[in-house]
Amino acid sequence: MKRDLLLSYRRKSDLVNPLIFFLMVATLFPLGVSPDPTFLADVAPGVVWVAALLATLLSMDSMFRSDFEDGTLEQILLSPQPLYLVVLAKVLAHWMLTGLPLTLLAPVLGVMLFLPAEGMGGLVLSLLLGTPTLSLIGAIGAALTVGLRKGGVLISLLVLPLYIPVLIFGSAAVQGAVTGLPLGGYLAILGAMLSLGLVMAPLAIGAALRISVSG
Amino acid sequence: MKRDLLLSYRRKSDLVNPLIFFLMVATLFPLGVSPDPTFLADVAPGVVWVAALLATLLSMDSMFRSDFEDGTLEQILLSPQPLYLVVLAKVLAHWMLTGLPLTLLAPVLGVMLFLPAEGMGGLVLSLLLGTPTLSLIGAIGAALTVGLRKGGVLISLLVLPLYIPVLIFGSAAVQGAVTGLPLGGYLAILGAMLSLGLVMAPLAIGAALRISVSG
Amino acid sequence: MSTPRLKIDNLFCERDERVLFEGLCFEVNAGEVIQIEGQNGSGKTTLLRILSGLSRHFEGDIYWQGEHLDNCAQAYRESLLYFGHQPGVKAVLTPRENLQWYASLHPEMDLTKLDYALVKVGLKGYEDVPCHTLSAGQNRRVSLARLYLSRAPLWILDEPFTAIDKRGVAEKEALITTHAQEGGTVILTTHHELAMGDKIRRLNLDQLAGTL
Amino acid sequence: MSTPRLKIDNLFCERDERVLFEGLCFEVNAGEVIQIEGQNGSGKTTLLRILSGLSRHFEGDIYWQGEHLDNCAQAYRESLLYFGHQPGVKAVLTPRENLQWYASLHPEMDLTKLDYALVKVGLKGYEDVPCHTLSAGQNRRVSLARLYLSRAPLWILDEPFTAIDKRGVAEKEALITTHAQEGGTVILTTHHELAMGDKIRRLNLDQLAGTL
Amino acid sequence: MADKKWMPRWFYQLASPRWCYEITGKLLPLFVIAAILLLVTGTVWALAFAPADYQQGNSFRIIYIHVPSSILAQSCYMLMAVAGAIGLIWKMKVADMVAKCCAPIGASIAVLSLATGAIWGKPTWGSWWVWDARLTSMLILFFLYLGIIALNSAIESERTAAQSTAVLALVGLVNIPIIKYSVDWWNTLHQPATFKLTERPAMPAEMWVPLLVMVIGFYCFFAVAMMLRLRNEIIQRERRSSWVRDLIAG
Amino acid sequence: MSFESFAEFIDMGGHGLYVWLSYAIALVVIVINIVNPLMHKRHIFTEQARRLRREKQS
Ligand code: HEM
Ligand SMILES: Nc1ncnc2c1ncn2[C@@H]1O[C@H](COP(=O)(O)OP(=O)(O)OP(=O)(O)O)[C@@H](O)[C@H]1O
Ligand SMILES: Nc1ncnc2c1ncn2[C@@H]1O[C@H](COP(=O)(O)OP(=O)(O)OP(=O)(O)O)[C@@H](O)[C@H]1O
Ligand SMILES: [Mg+2]
Ligand SMILES: [Mg+2]
Repeated sequence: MKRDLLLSYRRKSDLVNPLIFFLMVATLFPLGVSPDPTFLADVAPGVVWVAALLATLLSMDSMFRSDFEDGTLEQILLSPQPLYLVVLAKVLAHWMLTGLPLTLLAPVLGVMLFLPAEGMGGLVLSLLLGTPTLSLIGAIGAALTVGLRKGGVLISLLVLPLYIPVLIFGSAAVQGAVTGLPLGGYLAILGAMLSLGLVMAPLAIGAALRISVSG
Repeated sequence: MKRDLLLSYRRKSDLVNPLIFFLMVATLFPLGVSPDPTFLADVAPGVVWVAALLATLLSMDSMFRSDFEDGTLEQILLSPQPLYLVVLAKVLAHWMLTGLPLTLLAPVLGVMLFLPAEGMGGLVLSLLLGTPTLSLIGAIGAALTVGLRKGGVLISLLVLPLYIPVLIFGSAAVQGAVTGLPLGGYLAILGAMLSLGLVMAPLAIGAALRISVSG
Repeated sequence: MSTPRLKIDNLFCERDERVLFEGLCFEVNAGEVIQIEGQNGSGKTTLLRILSGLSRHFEGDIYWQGEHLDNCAQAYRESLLYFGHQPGVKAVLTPRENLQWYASLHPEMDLTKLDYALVKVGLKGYEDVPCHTLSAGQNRRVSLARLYLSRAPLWILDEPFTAIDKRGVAEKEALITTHAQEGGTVILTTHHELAMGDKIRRLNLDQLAGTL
Repeated sequence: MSTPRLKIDNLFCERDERVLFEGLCFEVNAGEVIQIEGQNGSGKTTLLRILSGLSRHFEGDIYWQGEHLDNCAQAYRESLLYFGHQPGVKAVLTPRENLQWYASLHPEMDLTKLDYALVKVGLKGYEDVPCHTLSAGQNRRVSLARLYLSRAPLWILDEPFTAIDKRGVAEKEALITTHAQEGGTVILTTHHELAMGDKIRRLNLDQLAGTL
Repeated sequence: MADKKWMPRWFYQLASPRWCYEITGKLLPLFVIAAILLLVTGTVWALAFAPADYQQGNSFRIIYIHVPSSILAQSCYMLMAVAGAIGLIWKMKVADMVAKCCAPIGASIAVLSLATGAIWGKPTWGSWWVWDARLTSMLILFFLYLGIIALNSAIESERTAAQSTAVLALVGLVNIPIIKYSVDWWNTLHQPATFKLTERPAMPAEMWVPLLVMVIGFYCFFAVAMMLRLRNEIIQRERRSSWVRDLIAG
Repeated sequence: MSFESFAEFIDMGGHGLYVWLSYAIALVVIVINIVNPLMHKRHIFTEQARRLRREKQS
């Protein structure tokens, strides 16, 4: 089941786009703010995390929209497969196409923004735990707005408040890693958010989808 | 003609969404990076400009997509009205719904990020000249990708490189205003980019739309 | 059988203060084909979406083989094939991939007949081109190929013949007749003149909604 | 007239290495109705999009009243009404607003008849609800209302009767006949059986493409 | 193709993929030889014989890669835009193909320019990367190449892809003068131009002559890479014409 | 000749790593740009030859 969804999604080859967006957002900062290396090293954890968050957010809107418009979403809701699993598979596929490559690319960004080498581990770990949570939360927003004719920006409105805790702990973890503090606590919180999300979010997404389609 | 388009677009009431996105990006920054006022005052010009840029970018994808999907784009291309004007009107409408309110809201953001009062004038002026250019450039990207089944993130890939100069001069203008340097030069460049965009971009948008629809 | 396949009891639906139907009661048995008739906007699609469980904007009760739909949602979905106004075809995937995807959602489906089904709907040679390069009718044919693969007894078809050419319509009509003869149930809407004549039961929504 | 309204000369079109038509030549005069026939995927939509100037995936020449289309694009667009697979109706706008929007693109249109047109297509009472709450057929009716408002001599209609109920089809057929009698030209495709009988000229793409 | 009789004959011929395939077949060996000769002499000269810079020492020798690649990356972009425009206006197939072939080559050359610049920056400025105007505009050029490649691969129909990328390339053309004049408009870390049409170079001849050799060598290399790709592209698109069939069969 | 010995040539006055790295990257870029189209050409020819054969059969 999961493999099917993944397979079908692979074809979209959207893979590389969020990545390049991620890279670009990160380059916007030194350009717009200040190119001074010590300054950049200071803000790097936050900037990378904000960029990751925005990249996820941007890719979120299209998650269910095309399914809604061409009627495949109806078919998903009418299938005898448990909706929980189908939704989870869809979110997982989304994460593998955005969050995961983003995490893998993050060290490159770190170098570009002069992030000290000690921070790299924390950066990758925190993103690894944080980005799936972002995908899960984002999918709730996407499911809620899919039936509306506007979407697009509305979704960020719904989702961003929920993203903020992830952002705070994620960037705190990286900053901790840079200054040599123990990361365990932050990562544990990120992990807890992820597991909570894994259990609850698919339920919310499923319910939201049913409501949106029934409207 | 223009009024008609504006009218029809007003109904979408998308008005408030890019605004709130704009606000949120700006609040993410102190959260993700550092809430220290002097630090924030330093980065404020850049952050506000990056936020404005991303808000525009986010709203760009939907500019022609729904028109393409429901067939109104075909009707526009088949209308005897000069395409140049129709496209210009559409971009103008887009700007009035995103760029303009964004510009008006920017001082609030400035205050939130402790931007010194001297910078406010420069901020508003630079956004006033810069955001229409962003809309014009973005519309080129939107027109090029409208026929594709992916869009979404591809558009940022195409458009961001062209946004970078606007960003650089825009935030430089604000920084100049903060430090009390004369703004004239920066604003002149922003104005020049805008007029170049006003003349050339509608041509490119029109050509891109014809190509996309014919594909 | 004494309990009907599908029993609709006292269905009421209004949209935007327009009553579409009220006190609608009917039963459908195995082997029956029911055509919902009515002019544009009379509520055919709304009714079919309610019956399929997609829409919940209604009052009244629906029973599937004697059980209330709320209590047997899972079993009902297993025995249902729904074909809506939007055909549910992904434009970036090929016809073959689209059907495989659908089959992964419906494990009881017979995938070995996939190629046969694609030939049957006239898409031979188009199995592996992305659907957005297909014509309007070909896209709907991709979705109709599901009819050849499905083992679900209940088919709910909303204007299945839209954009299909005459030969295609005749073939699909034959398929529907066969399905009914084998004990299946079909509820469909169409504005085409069906050649099945009297083998079909008609239900006119116009009279119910008083739009005529 | 000695010069035909529309002259198609040696048209060639291939998509994905499939030749759809080749050496296609025909002329259309004022007062004529031409129905393009062919099975699904035979190239009807492609041909109509080429004729309307939307698609440029072709080789060959098209002349409008004796002039090459490249040289009189503006005049051609003024005299053309195109109705495609997508009806060109904005879901967030109301039927009235949709038509007003269309009229703003076509300044020669007669807006005083707007209410009359909406009544004619059976949308009385729905003038001011957003189109996404309308049924499939009602949405297409909104777009068809343009036929009552337009003064363009050339109509290109791609399956105008999709999702329209029987009474609607009959009315639209009558409208098309009237338009032709008044000196207009209609090029259309449809899989419906038209009642106009012999007043219509048919052009079958299947034979051209060799798909039959 | 109805009323274009005013165009010179070679323009017509150039528009014929077959003629283009044959002529590049003849030109290719010439350019291969020229490229090898120039690049080898240039490299040996640059690495072993040119004098070291009195300020930068031997790291200066990077210039012999850096400057040719920087210049070439921009020229390649301009060629792409011009070819794209020709393809748009005159619907010339070969121009579309040239434009398409430019993008990957140009992107790789831009990478080379960026990489050598970054490597050079480490010993001279003390950091791999600074956000200066020329560096940034060069990075934008690279991003533009990436955007064009992405757009091209996202569109299935060859004609549509060619036209769309042509529009994008033309729009991106505004970046070229920015790269060129960024060093004059803003006072930056980066060196101003070495070669100007109006003046003699400020460097001693032993330094700039090998540079010139390398620049010309890079152009010849570009011609080779271009022709190789173009010939592939021609075969790919003309695969159903009889002459390509014969070519492949025989 | 601006170098006395081969070792000095390799060292490049302490900047050896940078200089040689640059030239190596240049070489890689050049080679890629030559090899890639050549391999692609082989691919196209075999592909098209197979297609021709298939067409002849049917
Ligand atoms: C990643 C960093 C760099 C980039 C992207 C870059 C880019 C460029 C570009 C675009 C040119 C213009 C060629 C032309 O159009 O004439 C150029 C030329 C040049 N660069 Fe760099 N450069 C970088 C770093 C450096 C460094 C570190 C140095 C030496 C300190 C340097 C020295 C030169 C010199 C001497 C020229 C020749 C000037 C001319 O002829 O115009 N560059 N570079
Ligand atoms: N964008 C495209 N790219 C490649 N092939 C296409 C494209 N659009 C259409 N085709 C092909 O052209 C053929 C004709 O399509 P067209 O839409 O004209 O058919 P049609 O006659 O209108 O069919 P229908 O009755 O189903 O509407 C189809 O076989 C289709 O595969
Ligand atoms: N989301 C909605 N909100 C409000 N009203 C709706 C909504 N969807 C449908 N309606 C109304 O319900 C009525 C019935 O619509 P429905 O789509 O069921 O018609 P239909 O019989 O299928 O027509 P058609 O033959 O055109 O497909 C219409 O008058 C429409 O205005
Ligand atoms: Mg309906
Ligand atoms: Mg069609």
